[in-house]
Parts: sequence; structure tokens; C-alpha cells
Amino acid sequence: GSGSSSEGSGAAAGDIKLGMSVSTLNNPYFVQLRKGAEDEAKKQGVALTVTDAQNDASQQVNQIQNFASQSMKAIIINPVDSDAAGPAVKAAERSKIPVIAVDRVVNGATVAQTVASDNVAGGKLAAQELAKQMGEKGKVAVLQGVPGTSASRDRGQGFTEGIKAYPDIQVVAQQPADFDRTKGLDVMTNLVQSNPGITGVFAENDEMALGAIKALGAKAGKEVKIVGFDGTPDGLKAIEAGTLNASIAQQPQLLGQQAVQGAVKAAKGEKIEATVAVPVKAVNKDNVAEFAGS
Amino acid sequence: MLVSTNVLQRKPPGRKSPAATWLGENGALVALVVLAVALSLLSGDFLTVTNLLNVGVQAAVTAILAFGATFVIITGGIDLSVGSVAALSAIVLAWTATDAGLPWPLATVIALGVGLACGLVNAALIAYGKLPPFIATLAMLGVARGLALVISQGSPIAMPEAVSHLGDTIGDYLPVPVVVMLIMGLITAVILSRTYTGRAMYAIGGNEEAARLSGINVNRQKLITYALAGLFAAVAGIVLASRLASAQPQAAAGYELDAIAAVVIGGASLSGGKGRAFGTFVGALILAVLRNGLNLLSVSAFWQQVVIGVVIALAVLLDTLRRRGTN
Amino acid sequence: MLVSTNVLQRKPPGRKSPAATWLGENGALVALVVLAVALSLLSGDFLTVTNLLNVGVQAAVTAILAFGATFVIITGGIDLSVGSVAALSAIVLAWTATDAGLPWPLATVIALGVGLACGLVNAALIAYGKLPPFIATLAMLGVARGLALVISQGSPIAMPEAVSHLGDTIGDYLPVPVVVMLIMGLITAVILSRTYTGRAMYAIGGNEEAARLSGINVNRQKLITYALAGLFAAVAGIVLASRLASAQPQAAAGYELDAIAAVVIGGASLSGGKGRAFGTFVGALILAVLRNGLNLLSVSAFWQQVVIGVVIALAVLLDTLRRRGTN
Amino acid sequence: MRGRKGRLLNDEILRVEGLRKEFPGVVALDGVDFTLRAGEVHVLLGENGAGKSTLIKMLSGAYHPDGGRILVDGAPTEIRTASDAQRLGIATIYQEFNLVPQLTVGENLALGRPPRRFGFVDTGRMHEQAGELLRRVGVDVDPRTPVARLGIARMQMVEIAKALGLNARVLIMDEPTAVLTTTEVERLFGIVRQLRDQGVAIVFITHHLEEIPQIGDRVTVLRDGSSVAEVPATTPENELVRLMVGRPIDQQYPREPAAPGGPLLQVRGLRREGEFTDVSFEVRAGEVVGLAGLVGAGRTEVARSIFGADAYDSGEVLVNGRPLARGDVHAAMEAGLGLVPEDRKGQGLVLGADVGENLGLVTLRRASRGGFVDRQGQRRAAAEVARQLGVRMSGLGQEVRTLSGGNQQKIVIGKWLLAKASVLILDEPTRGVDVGAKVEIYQLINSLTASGHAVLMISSDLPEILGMSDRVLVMARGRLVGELAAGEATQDSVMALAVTEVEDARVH
Ligand SMILES: Nc1ncnc2c1ncn2[C@@H]1O[C@H](COP(=O)(O)OP(=O)(O)OP(=O)(O)O)[C@@H](O)[C@H]1O
Ligand SMILES: Nc1ncnc2c1ncn2[C@@H]1O[C@H](COP(=O)(O)OP(=O)(O)OP(=O)(O)O)[C@@H](O)[C@H]1O
Ligand SMILES: O[C@@H]1[C@H](O)[C@H](O)CO[C@H]1O
Ligand SMILES: [Mg+2]
Ligand SMILES: [Mg+2]
Repeated sequence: GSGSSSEGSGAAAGDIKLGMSVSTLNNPYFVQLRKGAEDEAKKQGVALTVTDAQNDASQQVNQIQNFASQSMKAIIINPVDSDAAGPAVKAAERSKIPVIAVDRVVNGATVAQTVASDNVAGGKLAAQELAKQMGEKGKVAVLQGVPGTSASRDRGQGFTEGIKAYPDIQVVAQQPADFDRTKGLDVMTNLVQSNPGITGVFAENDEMALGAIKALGAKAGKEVKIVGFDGTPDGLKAIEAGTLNASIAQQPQLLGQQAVQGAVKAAKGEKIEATVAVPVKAVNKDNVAEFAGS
Repeated sequence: MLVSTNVLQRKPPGRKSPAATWLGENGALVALVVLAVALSLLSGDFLTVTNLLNVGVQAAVTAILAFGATFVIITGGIDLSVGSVAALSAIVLAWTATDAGLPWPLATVIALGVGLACGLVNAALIAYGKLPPFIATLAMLGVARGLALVISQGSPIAMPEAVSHLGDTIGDYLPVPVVVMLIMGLITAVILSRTYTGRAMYAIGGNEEAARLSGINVNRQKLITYALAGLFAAVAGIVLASRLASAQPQAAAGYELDAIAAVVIGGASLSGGKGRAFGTFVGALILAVLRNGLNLLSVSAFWQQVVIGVVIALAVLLDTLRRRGTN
Repeated sequence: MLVSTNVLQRKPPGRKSPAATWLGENGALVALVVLAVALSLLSGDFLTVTNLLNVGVQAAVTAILAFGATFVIITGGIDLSVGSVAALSAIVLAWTATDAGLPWPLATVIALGVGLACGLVNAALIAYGKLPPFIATLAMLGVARGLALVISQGSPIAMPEAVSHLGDTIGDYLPVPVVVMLIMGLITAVILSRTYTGRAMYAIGGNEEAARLSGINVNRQKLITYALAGLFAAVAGIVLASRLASAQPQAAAGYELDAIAAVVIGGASLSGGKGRAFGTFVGALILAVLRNGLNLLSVSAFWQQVVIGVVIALAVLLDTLRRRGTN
Repeated sequence: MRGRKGRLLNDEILRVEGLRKEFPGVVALDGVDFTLRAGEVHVLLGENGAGKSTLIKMLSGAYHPDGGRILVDGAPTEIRTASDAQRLGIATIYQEFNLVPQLTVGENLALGRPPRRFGFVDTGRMHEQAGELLRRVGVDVDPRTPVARLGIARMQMVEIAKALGLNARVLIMDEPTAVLTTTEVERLFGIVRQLRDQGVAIVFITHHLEEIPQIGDRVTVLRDGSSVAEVPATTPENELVRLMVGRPIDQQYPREPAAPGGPLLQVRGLRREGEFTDVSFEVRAGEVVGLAGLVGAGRTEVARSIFGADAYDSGEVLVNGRPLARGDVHAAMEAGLGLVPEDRKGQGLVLGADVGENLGLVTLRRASRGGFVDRQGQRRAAAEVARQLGVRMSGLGQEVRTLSGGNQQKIVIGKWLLAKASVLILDEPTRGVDVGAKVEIYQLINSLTASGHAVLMISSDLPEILGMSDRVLVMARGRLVGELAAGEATQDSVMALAVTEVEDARVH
């Protein structure tokens, strides 16, 4: 797996093999990210292999190792965990294979490029959006993602910081629902039971938000305002239907597309930017039409 | 003095009161009652009709899976594939009804057929291929999940309206999942206690060789057993998807352990020959009550896992200790 | 007459050729070889030294967990908690070494002690509380994972430098995880075949009552058995965290099924009394080779699960069919 | 009398006073007194369920008494575990085997106390020692054979060897001869006498009354959980029966031959590589055909093959003139065959299920209509057979595991009696059954043949074969070596056939 960078400059697009390890495909968000990547790869005429680490950091390390064995020209990693991805990326570095991080950063090793949206900022944005919808007062419940994932941590942190600006809003309950729709439904059902006065919900992704909507029934979007995260197709549909008030849209397809562009350039030995920031944006009833098409 | 004489009095053999016998056989029920009483004392929200119905709804999918698993466990087998099969069946239903445009009743039949087929494949591997059930159904766990992902391309598919009503309520209160759970439980009880196949399951789990030499067609009965588990998994998958109005390829992942736990908490033995529908039902309720209660009490998420573990152990411990006491 | 008497001479046990006997006892090995040959034909990248070492590293954690599970399964038990215990031990190591500021050797000893303690609690519940192993260790699965999350507050903790070298290579090539795996395998083999405890495990799994009536202290041996499983889980957890240079509270989730699968693929029976270290090793390698190979072949992520399921079933099927052929 | 002198001999080693043991629903022992001296063989006699096994299990540390006391060497002693018993020098051969099937014979012999070297098990020495023990009891098995591969007779010999290996001063044997043929019994008695002469105290349980004067010194009779008499072993048989059952038994083998009809079972040229060859015979309606032979002669294998439990290589089986599919138990049953297997625990019973379930197992299919089982009908029929056979139980709901050995055996037979098979194959049917209940079983066999059914009976109990068969077939080394009519069959003529062929084979 060495020498790829030396012959890189002359390599035709057709010879380029890329590997991409996605943290999990147990979430439409990443399915979209993969789609963006695959479409871009097709467009550029490069071979792209996508693997699913099933949210297991060590399986991801294995996959990166295996990419190195296959002499990939560049590797895209969507870390399960930012810290745990370090050693794997270092190993790839040693084999002189450039690595692009997408959606989540890699700590403890240098990558050729990071393509990501800022989850802390997204969390703050969610706080603002929810506060606005709630008229800056009321009781809020938070549905957290898989405990221990950086996405959950960062969004939670951003949200907590953001919501502090609204003294009349109280966070009365926080429970993880593991980024999972079914769990979102059950946890929300129970939260409503024990906290009848809830008027706002922040779900750290749309999947959980959709579960919460089911739990809240007719109240969803009306008496109880709900803000999700991701802007998945199902999430956007819910916004159109008025059951979801807002979502912090990431642009997973764009993330995937940018990551492949960066990887191809890196494989060819071209210079690339250290970071590509893909903006997050609050989607609500007013602007949902702009997103629905993408 | 009353106390000490009571203690000294030996229970006359064979003269246990029917109530005591019944309780002896339903140890998990005692645990459930203790748990429920504790929770109603700790949280005013627990003992409300709405909440109890919620618990019912939240128990439904696990319970239905667990009913199916009861058959398998009674024969001394194990089925790790039920969660995946549930997801696959739901995806097939949603996909055939939307993408393939079939009418929903047909789609439903096909989905149930898929569950049945998965069960039959498990059984064939076990009965004719002589694979250990753990391996055969672990393989199916992967295959069914993979197929669910392949068919759905990883994204949820909306359930047809008509089927989604399975997730609603009858009238204002009665949730359909609870009704389905009760019906499936009743079917399980009848199969186990009254039918040839049910009795054969106990015999096979108790001593497969003796069952065979008594003329029971062990392979055929195993086919039926795993097919039932597959069918029940399909029903569970459809109920789950109806609650969400959408079939998710990753739904019910890991539910197999919950289902098996419910069966074992309900008094079955993984070495076979023992188990009852009612016990399984209670086992599933214990798990659901526990999760619901801890949420109501706002126990922190990390501690919840600890507490659930401890309570499961205590519940079963209570049962074994009590049983040792009476023996 | 000569002919018929010859014919009637019962096959004296142990007169099969040693090679045939050995193969008969190591059926999984045949499957592994077939798999490896197929993969080297399909992918030029498979049969390289680096890749084979990768496979070794990728097998290490599962193999170490599976060695520990082998003890338990031989006694007829099951341990679902190994993945969680692995995570907890690693978290404890990282936490005591960083947050609590203990020197890393002490932290390591404490982490191993935590694994041991978890195993002892499992054993106490099983041996003295008479809980079914499935329930006791399922409870521990939740408790250990919960504690890992509580201690780490849900976030990964960096491993101390010194310990992290366990994830490196000796010289340029030899990965330490592979060395640790081999050592643990050797220890397992010696315990099982040569020590009193090992032989007692087989006796307990084969006929617990007979073991007890022969004067074996069954409860004490179960304590040792589950303690070993816990200790091995701790080692696996530390190796895993070293590879990632960070202890993750959610690490090794679901690995219990892989570990048990490795043991069963390796020829052990979940009903106890059978199993060997070498078989388990081969079982773990089969799983690792399979995952590695499918990655090398760029099989799509969704199809991978399907293919892994099918190949596991085929591998064990091959074994049972071959065995039926010779018997 | 036998010239046994010295202080060691005749010393009282063990004394049991007022021992009491209760199980849920049953008082198994209620006031048992019993003494044991060095250098004697003390026979325990009693009906099935009288409490013999329960008594000895309290001496071996398997159970704890609820009342009364045990004195060892005059001192009250608590025997809490099996290792306590081992330390006290008490070794036990249980009625139900306590072997680990997956382990080798050698490992089983050393179970719980393997020879060690540098802390590691010394397998070489272990198997060497095992070899010696096996030679001592005269079984020719490789110590490295897994126990699972042995037939029950050999397992019994391994159990005996295992107990001998403990070099105990008290040796308890619970029905060791139940599955042995005359030859092994003789060998066992030789060993027992030798031990006795060395001062070992032996407790011996048997339902074969003729063995008592041959081997015993004193007899303690148990009835309904109490010791009712202690008599010398020379007491006449009918007196022993009266003490045990409470009434005399006038005819031990009440066979009433029926006029034989047409052949119901025909076996032609049956052969399985390495097990048996050229087995041809027939059984007619109304007949009881006995199948005799030494242990390992292959009788069990033939029976299982006929019934479809195992496959065979060539030959054919016809029932009522119609050929039977190979290796298909279900088809065999449909055709009217039945088999009572020799291994009740492994093949005959669902131990965890209750008496009613077990008795109804064979008739389950017949009792089903549209998939639903007539459970009431099943229970009624089960209650009736249990009554006929005098099963001692707390009710049909008692778990079979907790029945006494002989009563378990009655269940295995009972479920097939209910099935009314037109040809019933019985493999060691009265193993462990007491004299009274045996007569009941023989009566039931009579009524089967009287109604035109046929019975093929394998038994290692030669008097039983001679007493109940209309014809006797003899097997040796996997072949049928002779057939004797009821009149000409005697112990000697059968044994001569059973043994000569083996000698012949050796010559070649
Ligand atoms: N674990 C148990 N639970 C309940 N009842 C039991 C248990 N063990 C034995 N019994 C009962 O105790 C009584 C005595 O049984 P035991 O086995 O001592 O008889 P036995 O004299 O050895 O008979 P056999 O000649 O048939 O072997 C029986 O009625 C039996 O059912
Ligand atoms: N000489 C021998 N060497 C090896 N195995 C033997 C030998 N004799 C018998 N066996 C095995 O032991 C079993 C025989 O069991 P058992 O001792 O009960 O005799 P059997 O074949 O059932 O004949 P029978 O019913 O006439 O006693 C068979 O499974 C056979 O494989
Ligand atoms: O950004 C993604 C998505 O929000 C997803 O829902 C969970 O993982 C995060 O990394
Ligand atoms: Mg007895
Ligand atoms: Mg026999």
C-alpha cells in the first residue's frame, strides 16, 4: 500500500480506488451521506467501497486496516468515535494513504481534510429555534442520542449552552433514546406521563423526533413544539405536515459529495483545504420548500 | 407464640392450598406485583389507566416475540433471529404495499409468509442439517437483517395506512397492540396446553430421544415450532412498524435477548421441557414495567441500565429463593 | 467364518488413523481452510503477510472473550456479560490512570480485578442464588455497561500511553494483540486439558449431579469458571481499548454473541461437557477471516450481513455433514 | 462361619437410628434402624419405593436426614457432602448411573480425584490406573473410550470399578446386578466376597431374591419407609417376600401360553456392519419370544434396528407381512410395533415431566382430534395403568424424576402397555422392578398375548426368560446362535449356547 502518492499525480480517475467507512447505516442520515458519496464517485469515475462499522469503533479500525491492505488510494472515515479513530488514521498515515474525515472529526491524528457540520453550533441553533417556537417560555424535554457518541455530546452541549439564554425555559427531563425512532416513541410516552406540562421537545436527531411525534399524537407540533436534527426526508415531510416544528438540517449528501471530491484530489496528490465546513441550517415551515427538493 | 408454632408446623405433604400451588408456579407474578407496588408508591404517575395501557403497548412487541420464543425454548432450542425477522417482515410488507404496489391485505399475507419461511429455514438447518439452534438462528439474524437493509436500501418505508391502524387505539383508549398481544398470548397458551404439537414440544425439550422413541416425529415438530416463532416475529414486526407508521430496517435489533429474557423470567428453562404462555407474558410485563417505571422516576439513563440489571436479577432471585423455601 | 467374525469385530475405539481422528475433532478447521482458499482465489490482497496479521489482530478481542466463554460453555453455562465487562474494565483502567491519577500498573491490576469481580458476582448468583446463567449474566450485561457509562459519564477516556502499547506491534510486524491472544489461548488449553479445574468443568457440564456426587465442589468450580471468564473479558477489554488508544463506554457491545458463536463453531455444545481451546480459536478466526474477506472483496455493507450469516451456517453445516459421513 | 476372625471384622462401622426423610408430598423414610459391620454383606430388601435408595443416599451425603441420626464408628456424624462420605471411607454405586458421558472411562474412574503431577492432571497415570481397575472387574474396554459409547451393562461395570477405586471400608451398591447377566454377576460376587474377606462392609440392594443367600449375610427389610425386620440371609425366599410385600406370592412366573397364530413380526437377514449379522427370526401372534445372550451380544442393537431407532445395512423387517421402512420409528409405530428401551433415563422417560404426561406420550397422537389432545381421556387411561402396575406416587402430577427407580421402570412399560402395540419389544423390561410388581407385568403380558398380540422379550434375567418365554432365541457376538423351545430351555442349555459361540469365534 505504499507509493500511491508518488504515482498519484499522474493517475487517471479510472484507477482510483477509494474506501469509505461509515459509522452506521442504521440511520437514514448516513444512508444519504453514502448516497452523496456514491453519486459523486460515479460522476468522477472512481471506485468507491463503503463499509458499515455498525457503531463499533474497533470494527471501524478493522475496516481501515483492510482498506490499507487493498491499497486504496484514499480513505474516507466517518468516525464512530472521534478519539478512537486516531490510531486507525495514524496507521493509514504510515502507509501513506491520505484520510478524509467526514461528519465527525478525528482526534489524535492528522487527516488530509475534515468535512463536517458543527454539531455544537447546531445544538445552539436548535435551542434558539425551539425557544422561538415556544415563545421563549415553557418546559422542555430532551431526547438524547446514543450515550457516548460525539454527536450526542456536542449537540447536548450546544443546546444546553444555547437554552441558557432563555431564563423562562426549563429543561425538565433528559433521556437517551439512542437516535432510534422506536425508543423515541417509548421514552417520549413515558416522559409525557411523568412531566405533563412539557411544551417543548428537542430530539438530537429526526428519527427520535419522529418517534416523539407518534407519542404526542395530536399535540405534536401544536401544544408541544418539537425540534429535531438532520433534516432527513421523513423529517422534512413532518415539517410540511406541521407535526415537526423545525429541524437543524445537515446536508449529508453534500457532506458525502465533498468528502469524495477531497479524497479524489488527495489521491491525485493535489493540495486540499484542511477543513470544509458544510453549513447547518434551521428548517421550519417557512423554508422547508427549499430543502424538500435536495 | 403464634409465629413460632406456625414456623414449626410442617406443611402436610400434598395438602398445599390451590392458591399456594398456583403462586408456586407463577413466581414471576409475585415479582411483578412487588415491582408494581413499589413503583406506585414511588411515583404517582405509575398507577394511572393511561400509564398502564402505555406499559401494555410498550410490552406488546417484546411479548409477541417472546410468545414465539417460548415454543422454541420449550423444545430446548433458542431463536436469536426473531428481532431481525420482525424487521424483515415489516419491511417486506411496507415495500410490497408501496414500491411494488400490491394491495395491503396481500402484502400482509406475504409478510407473514416471510416470517414463516425464515422460521422454516431455521428449522430445516436445525432438524435436517443438525446445526445447533444457536448457530442456525444466529446466521438467520444476519441474513434477515441484511435482507431488510437490502430491500429498503437502508431507509425507512412508510406503512400502508390501513395496516398502520394496528398501532392505534380501539375507541379512545384500548390500544390495538395490547389486543394483538393478548390474542397471541391466548393462542400460545392453547397451542402449548391443548394441542398435540404443544405437548410434543414439551416432550422434545424434556428428552428428545425418549420423544422420538415414543413415535413423535421430532423433525416435523421442530419445523412447526420454529415456523411459529417466525410467524410470531412477523406479527411483532408488523405491530412495531404500525406504531411508528413506518417500517425500519434496523427495527427490533437486539430484541431477541429481551424476548428470551422474558421467557426465562417467566419460569422456562433454556434446557427445555418447561415454560408457559402466562409466565412469558408476566416476564415481558416485568421488563416493560421496569423500563417505564425508571423513566417515570427520571432515573438517569446510565443508572437505568444498572438498575434494570439489578432488578432482573432480584426478581428471578426472589422466585428461586421462594421456591427453595417451599420445597 | 473368518470373514464374518472379522466383520463383526467391533471397531476398537481409537483405531482410526490419528490424522482422521484429529480432523474429526477439528471440523471447524476444515471450514477455515476452505474459506481461506476461496478468499485467496477471489482476492489477491488476502494472502499477504500484512493482511493475515490484520486478520489476527481483528480476531484477537473476540478470541480472548471466546476463550473465557469456553470455560463457561463447557460447564453448561452461558455468559452474556463479557462484552460489557470488557468495556467496564477498560474504562476503569483509563479512569483510575487518568482521573484518579494512579500509576498504570496499579490501574491495570484494578481493571483486571474488576473483571474478576464481575465474574465472581455472576458465579455467586448462579451457584448460590441458583439463577439461570442466562439471567444472571444478562443482568450483569446491563449493570457493567451502565457502570461503564456512569464512570465515564458517557465519554471515551484516553488510555495511558504505556498500556496503549498493547495495541502496537513488536518490531515492525508482530502485533501485540496477536501475541496476547496466543498466550491466552495457550493458558486456556492448559487449564482445560491439564488442570483439576479444567477437568472438573467438563464433568460439571457433562453431568453436574455425577460431578457433585464424585466429591467435586461444584459451586467452587463455578466460581472459578465465571471468574476466569470475567478476567479474560478484562484482558480483551484492555486490548481493545489499547488498539483505539481510548476506552469507550460502548465498546464491545454485542460481542457476547460473537464470542459464543466462536465457541460453538469451534465444536462446543451449549448443553455443556464439550469444547476445546483450539476449536474456539479456529471459530474466532473463521469470523474474522469472513469479515476481513468480505471487506477485501468490497461486498456491499448490507449484503455482508447476509453473506456472513450464510457462510457461518455453511461452515458449521460442512462440519456436521462431514461428521455424519464418517460416523 | 466363614472363618472370618479378628477384631476388625464384625466391628460395627455404621449405625442408623430412627432416620426420617420427607419430600414434598411423600414421607420417604419414617424411622429406619440399620447397622453395618465390617466384613459383612448386608442386604437391603423392600418393594419399589420402600425407601432403600433414599436411605443409602443419606449415607453417601447426597441427601440430608430430616430426623434421626447416623453414627460412624460409634460417633454421631453429619455427612453433608459426597466428599464427607469419601473422607469417612464410604463409597457408593447409585442405582442411576453417575457417569459423565462425554468423558472417557478413565476420567470417570478418577472423577473428582485425578492423579496430579506438578499440580497438573497426569492423564497417562490416570488411564494406567483405570486400566488396572477395569481388569479387576474384568471388563475389556479401553480406558480412553468415552463413556457415552458404552451400553448400560458396561456402564454398570465402570460404576463398580469406580467405587472400587476409592478403596473404601464401606461399599454401598444399589441394584448393581439389575442389568448384568449371569456371567458378570458371578464376577461381581467374586469381587464382593474378596472385599468382604478383607473387612470391607458392604450394603447390597437387589430385587433378585435368589442372589441373597449367595452373597448376603444379614437382611434388613424396609416397608413403606420403615425397617420392619432384620433376618439372616438364609431366610427362605417366600418368607422374605412375605416380610417385604406383606403377603406371599404363589407364582413368580405365571405364563399362560396362548395358541400361536400367524407370524406378526418377521426379521430376515438383518445386518449392521460391526454390530450384528444374519439375524432372522419370527414372532407369532400370541407368542412370547425370549431373546437371551451375554452383555454385548447385540440384542439391544437388533431390537432398536427393528423398531427403526437405528438404521441397518441390509435385511428386512416385516410386520403383519408388510415390509417396514428402515430407520423410521414413526412408520414402525404405525405398523403396530412398540419398544420399551433398556435405558429408561436416557431413552424411556421425560424425567422433568409428570407421571401422567409420560404415560400418555405414546398414545398422544391417537388421543388427538384435529390437533387437540383429549387430556382428560389421557389422564384417565394413565391413572388406570398406574393403578394396575402399583406405581407408588403422590399422584399423576408427580415429576417422574422423583419416583423410585423401580417405579420409573413401571412408567416406561406402562406407556407402551397403553399403546396396545401388536408386537411389543421389551428390552430388560423388569429391570429394578420388585417381585410383586413383576408378577403384575407378567400378567399384563399374558393378557396381551391372549388377545392376539406378540411379545419379544430381551432380558438378562435368565429365570425371567425361562419362566415367561414360549420360545428362547440365543444371541452371541451379533448372531443368533440357537433357538430352544420352552420345554428344553434351561439355564445351562441357554448359557452353553451363549458362551460356546464366543469361544468358537476366538478360536478362529
Ligand atoms: N426427590 C424426591 N422428591 C420426591 N419424592 C421422592 C424423591 N426421591 C424419592 N422420593 C420418593 O421416596 C420414596 C422412596 O424412594 P426410593 O428411591 O428410596 O425407593 P427404593 O426403595 O429405592 O425403590 P426402588 O426399588 O424402586 O429403587 C418413593 O416414593 C419416591 O417417589
Ligand atoms: N466388545 C466390545 N467392544 C466395544 N464395544 C462394545 C463391545 N461390546 C459391546 N459394545 C458396545 O456396547 C454397547 C452394547 O451394550 P450392552 O452392553 O447393553 O449390550 P447390547 O449390545 O445391548 O447387548 P445385550 O442387549 O445383548 O446386552 C453397544 O453400543 C456396543 O457398541
Ligand atoms: O450527524 C449524525 C446524525 O445526526 C445522526 O442522526 C447521528 O449521528 C450523527 O453523527
Ligand atoms: Mg432405589
Ligand atoms: Mg442390552
